[in-house]
Amino acid sequence: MAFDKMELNEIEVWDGNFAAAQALRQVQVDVVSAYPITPSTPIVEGYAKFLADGYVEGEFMMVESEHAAMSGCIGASAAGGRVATATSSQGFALMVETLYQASGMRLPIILNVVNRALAAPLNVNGDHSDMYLGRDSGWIQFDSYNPQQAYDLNFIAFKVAEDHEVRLPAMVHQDGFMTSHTAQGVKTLSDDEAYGFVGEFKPMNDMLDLENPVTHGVQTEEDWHFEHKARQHHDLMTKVFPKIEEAFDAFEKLTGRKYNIVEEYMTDDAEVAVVALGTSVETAVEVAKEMREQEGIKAGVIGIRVFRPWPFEYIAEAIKGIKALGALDRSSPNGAMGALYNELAGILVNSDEKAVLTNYIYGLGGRDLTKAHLKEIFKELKANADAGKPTTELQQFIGVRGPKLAYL
Amino acid sequence: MADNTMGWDEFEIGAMLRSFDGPIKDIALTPQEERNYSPNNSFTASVADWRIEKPIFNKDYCIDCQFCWIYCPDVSIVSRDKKMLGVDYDHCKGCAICVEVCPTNPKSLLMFPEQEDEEAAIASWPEKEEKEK
Amino acid sequence: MLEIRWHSRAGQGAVTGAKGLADIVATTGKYVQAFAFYGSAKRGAAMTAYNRVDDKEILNHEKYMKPDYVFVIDPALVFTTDVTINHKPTTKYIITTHMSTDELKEAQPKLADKEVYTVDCIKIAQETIGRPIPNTPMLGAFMKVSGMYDIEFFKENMKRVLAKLPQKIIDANMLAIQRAYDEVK
Amino acid sequence: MSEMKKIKNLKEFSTSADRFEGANLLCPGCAHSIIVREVLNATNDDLILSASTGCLEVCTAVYPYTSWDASWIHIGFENGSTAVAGAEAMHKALKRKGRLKQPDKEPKFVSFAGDGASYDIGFQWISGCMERGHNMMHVVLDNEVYANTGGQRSSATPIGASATTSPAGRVSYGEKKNKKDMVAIMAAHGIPYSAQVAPNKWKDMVKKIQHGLEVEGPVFINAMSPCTTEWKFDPKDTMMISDLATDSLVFPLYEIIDGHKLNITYRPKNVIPVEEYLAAQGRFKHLFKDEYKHLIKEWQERVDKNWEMLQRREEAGV
Repeated sequence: MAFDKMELNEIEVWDGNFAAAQALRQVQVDVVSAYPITPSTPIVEGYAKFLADGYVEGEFMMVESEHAAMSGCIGASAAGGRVATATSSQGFALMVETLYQASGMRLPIILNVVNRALAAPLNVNGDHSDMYLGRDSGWIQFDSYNPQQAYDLNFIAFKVAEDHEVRLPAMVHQDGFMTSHTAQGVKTLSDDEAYGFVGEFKPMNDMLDLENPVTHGVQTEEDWHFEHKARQHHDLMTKVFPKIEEAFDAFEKLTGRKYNIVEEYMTDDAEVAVVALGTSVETAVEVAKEMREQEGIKAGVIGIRVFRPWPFEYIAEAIKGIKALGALDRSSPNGAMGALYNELAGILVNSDEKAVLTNYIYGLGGRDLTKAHLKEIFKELKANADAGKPTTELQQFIGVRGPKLAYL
Repeated sequence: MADNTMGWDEFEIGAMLRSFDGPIKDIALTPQEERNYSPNNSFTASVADWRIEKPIFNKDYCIDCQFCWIYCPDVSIVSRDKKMLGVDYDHCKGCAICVEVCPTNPKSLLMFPEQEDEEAAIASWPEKEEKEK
Repeated sequence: MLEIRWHSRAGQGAVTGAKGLADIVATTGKYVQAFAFYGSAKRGAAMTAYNRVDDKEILNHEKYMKPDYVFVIDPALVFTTDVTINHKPTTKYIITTHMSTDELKEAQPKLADKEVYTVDCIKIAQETIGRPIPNTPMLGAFMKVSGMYDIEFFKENMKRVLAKLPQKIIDANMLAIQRAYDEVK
Repeated sequence: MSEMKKIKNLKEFSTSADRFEGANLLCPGCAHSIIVREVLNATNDDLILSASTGCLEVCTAVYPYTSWDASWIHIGFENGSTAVAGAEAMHKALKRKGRLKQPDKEPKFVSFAGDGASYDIGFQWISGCMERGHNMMHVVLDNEVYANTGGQRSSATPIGASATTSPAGRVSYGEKKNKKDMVAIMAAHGIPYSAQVAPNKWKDMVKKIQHGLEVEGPVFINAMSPCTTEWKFDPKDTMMISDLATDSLVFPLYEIIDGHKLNITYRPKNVIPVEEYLAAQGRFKHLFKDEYKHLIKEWQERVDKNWEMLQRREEAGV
């Protein structure tokens, strides 16, 4: 192959975007079809630069919109090769139509989503509005909390998505700016290790197999549509988690880094816990330790590593014995409870666990989630646990200026 | 093949369809009768019931000009080795374009009621028309 | 945990400086973080960048910090923004200015009771690198004030961080770092 | 580069083995499938195809049947061009990496889309494909209306046509704007080849498709596709209407090389009055009322002017 390998230090100081770009290089993505949008742009710029410098061999399609970006990815993926792109926010929203088409056609495209708020009003900073918009799109959604994970989860995502038993597209999420533009130490894989872990792309129903013509993207009437959608749902519900577990195990063997579908921090004896996504998980872990040391509150944290498929049983296991749970949603719920609250409520309602569940809306448009905020939350959860019922409104906005916002 | 009594677990993922059963080389040089069509290829289906009238071919007048072949929307004119052989009644929808574009006098293709007997039709074929000046 | 806040204008290289510092610190086995406050603002707008350094893994992602050091790499920012915000009694300031420390404290009374060091990173950068990019000289001054690393060790590592640049530029940066190290007061 | 298929005459052309199949669900007499057959049969090369949402797409890939004997993809209404562009990019990548399954074959990449999917909703996507220089051909099946959804006007609908969203009525003569010049817009991208074709002129079509498939880079083809359902004529008359369109010069046939050099490729021996073309279709029926007859005259003037413009451009040779 006509490209050079890159010598990496054991630890590189990379931001989340560059870490993801390096992963795309190391797995030798064949086609990237992309459109720039803050804060995800550096990922595809990175691939383009690696291409320009001869560190990867492939095609970079710089198209005229995110809709076209995913359309190009779909065509390229159906043609039969490794495909990836990146986007955020409005770009993600513009892509939504094609997201459903990619998953419905069972094309293993990897989309790096650098989470960002949705306008209006316009905001380039990180919250989970775009991530939540992808919930029903039929994609696997991995969530990273720091640049190391943004790097690692790309390898996991390719391995799982491209598995012929799975054949579903996957998103790797990282928090806009808080991860994407924050440089931290990243333990690297060598180019050979990384490529070896994911393996060579194995085509399936590839359009470029000229001796076996295939038709992709058919029309189904009422007599077929339900069955096809049911099949896709079934595979998401039953086939994805075992493959992710397998990939996590293989990755741990290779790197020593252990990932879990649901990450639990100090939950074994926890009385109270928050459930969160993204960088907030780690900040919460630091605060939970401090709550234990300074306040004697048995605090724990549950981090959702795989947001779709929703890890119902894993969470049911994780919350055992916890008396008060706080669902931390970083997206404007716009007239409902937050998504994490609702999904957790769905787990609790038929379980023997009787945790008090409350909802915190925080961090919209990149608003800082401070340790002070989290301390308050843990204290409120402790009060709920002691009372055995909510002592606050069920939904509270934290970190917003003006009169307190709380509902129900 | 997939039929609509099948359950969700009985067909290929992604609603993907194959044109042929097994590999085929040089498709563009392989006539239809030599192809191993998949049951999901519409070649294996029929739209005969769409017709009210059908074109009947009378080879006595045919000059093998191939206008009917090129202008047939439904790949229903069977031509092999530059010779017009007849109409594929599984795929003909009865649009009558072939009849319209037939340049012979009398025409080599004419529309008849669907139930018309081919031999009888040919027996009753019209005479050459004198061109009006 | 060591925490640093950079005050800069977009385009002056604070983010690159913060990342460069993180890169060097990481080679010594410490855990690092380098990030910035971004908006849609373009070149010239005031912005802040941040470093965290610790012996253990850094989990905290809050942007709020009480910095141990404040770097100001644009001379006007001490007057147009509050560089002392969220300070603690031990916070040290390294400020780019053509003024002496005393002159600066007089001009900006907020700094009067603070531990302030001054150095003209802009002038140094212009005279060595040929462009007003004051980020690397600031790090030279920081090495002097903090005593974090031996200056020769720091420069050797900085050469690696800058390796993609032309040799001439790398040499000029080394000169700038050394001058700021020598000139900071 | 594979050898170009030799097609001297129709007899020779008729030895082609079709890669488009019957028992699709297109209307009897639909010109779409005639055009598709002429395009596909113009080459023996392998083909990678796409269709944007529209009549062709919903009628040729209705589960569990496909009418396509070459690999084919449909994504949405607007992005069939980009789907094929993505496949073409993948082909380039895999070729360079030595991972093609049939490395000796050079497939051609062709996207089909209606005028709605090309002139309107897919405009930006096609522009992107043309601008980026993909080695592909985009073929518009231009029936001047959203036929798939029941006859709404598109920006290809000509002035005076009655469409369901610009209907002729007691006080309206139907569509108020004339169709936009898509071939000129696409040629303005500086692409190596763009052309207007019609199914009745099969030889002109085959020549242009062959040339288009041979040149390196993006190619745009606007194919007139008379719609028996929405133009309102008898299915048997599809080719007659096509003849009226090309011979009245309503649909002049020409090509534009490298974005500027225009060649007229068909000059009718006897130019037919536009009125005959209009009179043959139900969508223009109301124009023959007294109050709208001036529009027929305007139609003729516009067609004449356009023909003159094309001739002048051709003469200029620049």
